[in-house]
Amino acid sequence: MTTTETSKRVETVNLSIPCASDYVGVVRLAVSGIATRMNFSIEEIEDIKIAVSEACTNAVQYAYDDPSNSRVEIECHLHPEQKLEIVIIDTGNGFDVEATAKSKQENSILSEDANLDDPNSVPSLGLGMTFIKSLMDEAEFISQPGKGTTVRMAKTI
Amino acid sequence: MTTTETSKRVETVNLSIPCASDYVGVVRLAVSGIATRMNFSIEEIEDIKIAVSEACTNAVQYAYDDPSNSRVEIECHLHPEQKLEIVIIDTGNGFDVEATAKSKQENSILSEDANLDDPNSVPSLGLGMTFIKSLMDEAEFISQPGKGTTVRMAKTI
Amino acid sequence: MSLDFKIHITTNEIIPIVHVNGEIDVYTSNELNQSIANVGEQNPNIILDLTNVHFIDSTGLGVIAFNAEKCRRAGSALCVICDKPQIRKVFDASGLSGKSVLVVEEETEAISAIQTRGGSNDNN
Amino acid sequence: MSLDFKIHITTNEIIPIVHVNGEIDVYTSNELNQSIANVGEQNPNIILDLTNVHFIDSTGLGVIAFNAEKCRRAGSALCVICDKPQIRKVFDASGLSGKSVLVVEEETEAISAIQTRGGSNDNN
Ligand SMILES: Nc1ncnc2c1ncn2[C@@H]1O[C@H](COP(=O)(O)OP(=O)(O)O)[C@@H](O)[C@H]1O
Ligand SMILES: Nc1ncnc2c1ncn2[C@@H]1O[C@H](COP(=O)(O)OP(=O)(O)O)[C@@H](O)[C@H]1O
Repeated sequence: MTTTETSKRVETVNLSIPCASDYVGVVRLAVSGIATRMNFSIEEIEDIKIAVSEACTNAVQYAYDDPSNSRVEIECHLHPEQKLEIVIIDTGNGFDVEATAKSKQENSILSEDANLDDPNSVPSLGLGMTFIKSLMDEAEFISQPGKGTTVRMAKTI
Repeated sequence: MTTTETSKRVETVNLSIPCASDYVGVVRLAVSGIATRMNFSIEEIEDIKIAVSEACTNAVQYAYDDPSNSRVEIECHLHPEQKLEIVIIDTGNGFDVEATAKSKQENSILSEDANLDDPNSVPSLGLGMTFIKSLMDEAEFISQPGKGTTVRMAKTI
Repeated sequence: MSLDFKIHITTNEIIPIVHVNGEIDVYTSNELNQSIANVGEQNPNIILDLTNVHFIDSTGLGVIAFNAEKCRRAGSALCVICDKPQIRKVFDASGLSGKSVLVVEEETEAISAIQTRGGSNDNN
Repeated sequence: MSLDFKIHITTNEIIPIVHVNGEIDVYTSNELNQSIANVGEQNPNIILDLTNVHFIDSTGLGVIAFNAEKCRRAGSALCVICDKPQIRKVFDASGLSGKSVLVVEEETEAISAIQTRGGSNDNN
């Protein structure tokens, strides 16, 4: 993990949280701790925190009809070539990744016909997946309807 | 987890780390995040961090002859009665809890005959288990020779 | 602790300022949305002070964009004070900074930006 | 970031000061031990500045106690500067504060404590 370690293997930290918004911040803290120890720069750590936050938020918001008994799994793989790979897994409804990528932002706040009347239901920006792709060096979305979604992302120092 | 949650159930966060000193700080960060969200006071959070650190450190230092392929599991159970229960589990050599409690500090730095000549081998203080017991409201050590050690601790707000 | 989240409201001249402390994410953004909505009931223009915010993601941006767009449609303005490069960067990456959301670095800038763009509260 | 760890050495008058930044635990205590050992080769007395340390556990205490006890046996002294109650509390709970380890709140106190207890470096 650091220069004092001679390990040339992938080391893994696993985290498993209830599928609830309360715990997304805990994941960010743990991941930022790992990234700090790997000696990522402050800017890189901020990028990683945002990307992880987006993926966990999506799992919390969209994966399950009833999230109350559901969980989100987070795997952090520390590669010896100073690459941090993070995998966020839910076993929820899944979604059509390609169709979503195409239609994104159509119902966004920023479109003129977005309905802003209900202050309790804020339309999303449709930026989550875009942020993950732009902030990380690698990003992959694998989703199967009824089986769940796996978001794999990685950044190298 | 907070007043906005109506859940009356135990919620669990699981963490699994390689058995290496690098990762003890990551566990502290994650646990302090959970404790902060539960609204523990700053002093209580410090106490919890120390207790968790002691248990993880013991697993890293003593549990395995060869820790390189070994892991430490950390379970955080958030009880609705504002109790945080933390369980640290290794599957290492185990030790005799009672005998150790009795003989503690015999080979400590503070004893007059402690050998301080080798700067690369600092004798331990024998304070880890004492700290866990004194800083947490509940502490339990379960160890089976050859099977491993489970340290269960809890603090209520 | 970085998971602490707090909001408090002050009023500078006639524009209320919503000061946020901590991280704006899926967990805290509801509270932020509620605070802005409450303030907005009394005042068309709003200043959002993110000086003490050290994390924001697209959920937080969504809440800010939602309220900024509501202000814009009503002919008023929401202005964000933000001096941290990493927070600023998120606004810029979203493409929001140019549109309904004004992002400035200081309170005085925020006041004059609102007075130019949103019109003063005196008009109501 | 709270996982950053740094050590730097300064010398006030004739007593070297080891300034530690970050968390002292099983991961970082080896580096601290090494730093103190290096400084100790040149100087019998050592001041350890923990003003910027926000976490310490029994592993960190062990390294400090080890070096303090070496100093004590050699007739010199190791003095810890620590103004944070939560760090101080750990020293007190360990029962070390009274024994080989001197714990004070300020650099001036540390210097006079060492000059009283450890004898000055001039004696060497
Ligand atoms: N883990 C997931 N499970 C189910 N659907 C998802 C998941 N992640 C993303 N989606 C779908 O993809 C859409 C786009 O997500 P994203 O780009 O993050 O934007 P936003 O979250 O702002 O809508 C979401 O609105 C949702 O329909
Ligand atoms: N997880 C563990 N696996 C094996 N042995 C352990 C474990 N935890 C503690 N021990 C044993 O108990 C002893 C006392 O531990 P502790 O009270 O933490 O003091 P210290 O770590 O300073 O020796 C250790 O020296 C070790 O022999």
